[in-house]
Amino acid sequence: MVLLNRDPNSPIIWNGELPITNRYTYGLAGEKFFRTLKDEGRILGTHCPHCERTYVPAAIFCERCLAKLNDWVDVGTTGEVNTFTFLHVNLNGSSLEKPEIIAFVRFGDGGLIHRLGDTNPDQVEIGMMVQAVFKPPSKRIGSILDIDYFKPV
Amino acid sequence: MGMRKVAVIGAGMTKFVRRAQETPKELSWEAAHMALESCEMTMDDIEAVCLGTAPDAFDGVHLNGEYLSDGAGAWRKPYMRSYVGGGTGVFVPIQGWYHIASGLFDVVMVVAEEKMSSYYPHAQAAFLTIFDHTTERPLKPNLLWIFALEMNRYMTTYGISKADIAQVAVQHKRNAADHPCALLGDANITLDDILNSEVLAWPVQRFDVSPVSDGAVAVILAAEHIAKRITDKPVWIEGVGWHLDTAYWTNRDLAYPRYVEYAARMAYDMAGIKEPRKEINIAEPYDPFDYKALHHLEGLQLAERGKAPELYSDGTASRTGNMPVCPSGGLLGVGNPIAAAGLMKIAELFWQLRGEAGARQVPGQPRRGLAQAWGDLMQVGTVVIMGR
Amino acid sequence: MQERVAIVGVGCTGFRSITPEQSYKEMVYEAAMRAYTDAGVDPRRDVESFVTVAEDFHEGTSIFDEYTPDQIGGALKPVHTITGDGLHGIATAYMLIRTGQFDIVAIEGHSKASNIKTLSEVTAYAQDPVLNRPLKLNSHFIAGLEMNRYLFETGTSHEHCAAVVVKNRYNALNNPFAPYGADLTIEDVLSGSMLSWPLGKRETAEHSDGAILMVLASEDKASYLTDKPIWILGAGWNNDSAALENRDWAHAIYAEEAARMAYRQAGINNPLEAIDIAEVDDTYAYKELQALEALGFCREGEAGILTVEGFTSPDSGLPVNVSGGSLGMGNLLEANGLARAYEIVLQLRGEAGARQVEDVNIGLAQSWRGVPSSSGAVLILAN
Amino acid sequence: MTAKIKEFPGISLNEQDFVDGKILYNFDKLNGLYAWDTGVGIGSYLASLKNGVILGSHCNTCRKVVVPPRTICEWCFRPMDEFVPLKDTGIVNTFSLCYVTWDVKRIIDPEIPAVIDIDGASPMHGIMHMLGEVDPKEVKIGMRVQAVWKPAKKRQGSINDILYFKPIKEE
Repeated sequence: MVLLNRDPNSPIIWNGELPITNRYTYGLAGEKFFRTLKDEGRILGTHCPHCERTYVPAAIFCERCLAKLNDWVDVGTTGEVNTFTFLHVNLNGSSLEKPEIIAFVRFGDGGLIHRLGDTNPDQVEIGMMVQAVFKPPSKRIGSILDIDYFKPV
Repeated sequence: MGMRKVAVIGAGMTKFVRRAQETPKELSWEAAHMALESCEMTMDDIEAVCLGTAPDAFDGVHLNGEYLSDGAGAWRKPYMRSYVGGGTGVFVPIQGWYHIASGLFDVVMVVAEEKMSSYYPHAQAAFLTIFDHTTERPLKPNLLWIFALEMNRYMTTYGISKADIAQVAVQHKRNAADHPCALLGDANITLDDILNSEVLAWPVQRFDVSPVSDGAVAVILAAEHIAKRITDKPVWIEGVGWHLDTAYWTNRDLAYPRYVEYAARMAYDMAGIKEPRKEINIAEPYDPFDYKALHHLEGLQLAERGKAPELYSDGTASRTGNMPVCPSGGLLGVGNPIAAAGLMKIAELFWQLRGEAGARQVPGQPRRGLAQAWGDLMQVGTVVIMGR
Repeated sequence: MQERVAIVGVGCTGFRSITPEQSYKEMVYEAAMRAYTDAGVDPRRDVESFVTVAEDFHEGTSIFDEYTPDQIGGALKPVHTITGDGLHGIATAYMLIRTGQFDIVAIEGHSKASNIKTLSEVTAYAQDPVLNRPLKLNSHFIAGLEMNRYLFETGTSHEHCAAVVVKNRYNALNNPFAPYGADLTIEDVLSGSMLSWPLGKRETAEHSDGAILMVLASEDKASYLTDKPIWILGAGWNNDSAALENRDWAHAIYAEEAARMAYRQAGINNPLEAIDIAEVDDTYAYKELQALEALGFCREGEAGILTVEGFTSPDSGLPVNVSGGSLGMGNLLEANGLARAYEIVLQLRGEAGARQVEDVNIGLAQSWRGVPSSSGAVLILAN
Repeated sequence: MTAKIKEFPGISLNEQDFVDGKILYNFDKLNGLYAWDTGVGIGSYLASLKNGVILGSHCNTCRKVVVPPRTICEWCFRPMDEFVPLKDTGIVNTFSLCYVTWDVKRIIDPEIPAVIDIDGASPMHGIMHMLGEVDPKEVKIGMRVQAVWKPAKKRQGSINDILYFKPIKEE
């Protein structure tokens, strides 16, 4: 579509990057959710009385009606595997030596995405109950990784 | 068939702060929630949502529009995010306008959010990535360069002094002292404070620049039949305009923003405005740097080329003048969370035209106002004209 | 207000896994010239507004909208960018024309996926930075979770999903624009390596480079410009929960809601009866089945069976992804929906060559924004 | 409305709040690597820079010579007609004296970014680059400058093959 000829010595590509580095605050709900996870080993949700839904992890607003949520509830540390997958690739796309078991564990009307452990792939099924295995309190930093993994009950 | 009329019927905003604790979703929600409450509506009334946020680099999330959607109230609703760089804040109400003017929707929520502090350590460094990856980024340019280069060209072309320009920063920061959300309001700031501030990238000095900020703003737009039912003081969107110039910014004259002129002419045509200097009662031109307000007033045809400083020196631009400029306090005073800052100007006009701007209220029951934003590589103008 | 809007010109570069001979600007220009020639318009004189779809991190540039105007003829004109799929872009152009303020609007989308060296890491940066990203998981896990729950709730089998791959890649052999045509068996598909069980690598669309531009016009202008206008009967778009923790893993709610909106505009009550041909999202094979159910073409759990029975093959009950879909043409990032709509336009014009389906009057295009989004759009077109 | 509203939302933090552990936060860094195809226009531009030449392109319809070169004229939307080697001299269109680097580090001796209108290109057509070998106080808009190139062996086909532009001493 063009009339010009490319200089035969043209470099084909130009290499570069997007130098993006971020610091994320946990926010109004995240602050309390992760403090409680870290200090007390408890998982919190918030309840919207209007929409009759319990958000886990706790949110400060209801995504349906945008009401502010003040009603905090402890949802325990045991939940149901809603769905799971065996992930065979790394973050960078390379193959994992051993696939990881990743599950969505149902709590309230929400749940947590996490790894499953202390089990083998043949035993995992939708509907099984799993329990959060926490890191020792001294190793917790206020992160989703304060839960090491979930294991079958 | 004529064009459908669209009104602003509610508005909300967060404080503009240097570092917010809220996540970007939570900031969006706070503004959206407040906008809903301001007109006593619920999410059931909202038919679609438009979101504005500038680069994903700030919030630090790829597909940031998707990430922000729940905070903006987009759950199971038609939802789109638009962007035109720094012009986004005044573009996103235009996006809301065409949603309604198309006849597809009657009530639309418009949210703009920016959390610049998530880019760490320095939000300014994100601007490296707006330059051409092959021909410019290897020179390690920064944001200050483009403003400094444009400011110098503008000053030299028209013989404008630093003192002429510093009046803008003084007036806007003083105005912002009356804004409850402002980050840098200062009722006592003087011309010398501006002129003696640290030189960053000559001719740009520290106080010529608006602060990096976090914040969100939301407005609710409605079609005529809904607007009249909800409020007896709807503020109509009378005209909209936007133009994007070529990306080859080193191939055009930086002294005059013709893309702003084109955008303004588009909006004036739609609003039926023939003599903008007489018909615009309040102007909220985009002022991330003080000279930009002048540059834009000229592009908007509200001042002759090179003569905008006179509006400030003769008092026309003051809050009690004939055409108050940035009575909100602008980006220089209220803060500059990019997309949110532009939408703040729309919220300001909404409050001013309804006579609800409190200590910032412009006297004389203004009838019509204009908000404008600018962005990209000195390239885009977005204009909204609002009237009672 | 203008009620009726038509697509009056389309242009496409074709798709390849790499395009080292041209920059993204040169690639987009090629699509633009084809579209403007097809529509018989001069963009500098006739096109009144321009819409582009793009994402910063896919381009490697912040506020990428800066670089959009020159190669589409939009310099110093009303141009803006939507961070959506191409179908969101078409819906935007549709709205702009309906306001009555513009008569001719262009919409552009492209992919230079081959230029992103770390695409999977870029994609992972779309996950929630606090809740999900610390787990450091490849984003395909989201598709794995979704597929597993979809199979579980609907009784769809892995073979059903593989049948989608077989069909679409075979269809692609008839499409000169599609680089991934192949004659495979279900066993071939299932014997590939796993990505995120039950999702296999061969059920996932490879990426391609390419650009598409379309020209839309109001009714008056459309009838003046072309004798083959393709009318927009309906456009719908929608978002489900952004948070992974709040969404329905088995169902494509965004597609259901978007379809509801589009069908309402088009006055369609029975989609299977009304629609003659469909191009739907198949960036993962199971997505095609999930979409067909969400779009109301069949009941839950039936899409896989219909696929195996050949109901969605060309010249059958409802031809789906005759173009080859994303499995055959490649995943085009923001341009996926434009590729779906492009095929529908060709089919409705009777210009689809070897793969032309007979007697088509109404077609549907559907798209999804990819993991981790829950955002999609639907477009209904008629000749 | 703002007059009626007393409380606006938004919680402001100090940098010290992070240091003191008063709030929770985490970090992340994008591994975003790209290999952008240079194409006909920019590929040829880079190849020319390696040979010590600034390349432009010419549009017969608009009768313009632009730089950097592109294959399409954005004003008439026709293909550009030919590449044109330009001089490596030009005029300072505008400049700044910048005391801050791109990642916000203070520096004592300013960087001097400028737009330089290149000789041989149409008026007001230039490129962004740096000025050097000049007293910052002496820099003026309208000043004539010339490119200072890296030694031929060290050039890589990059805009950085020009080290900077320096003033042309008037004889």
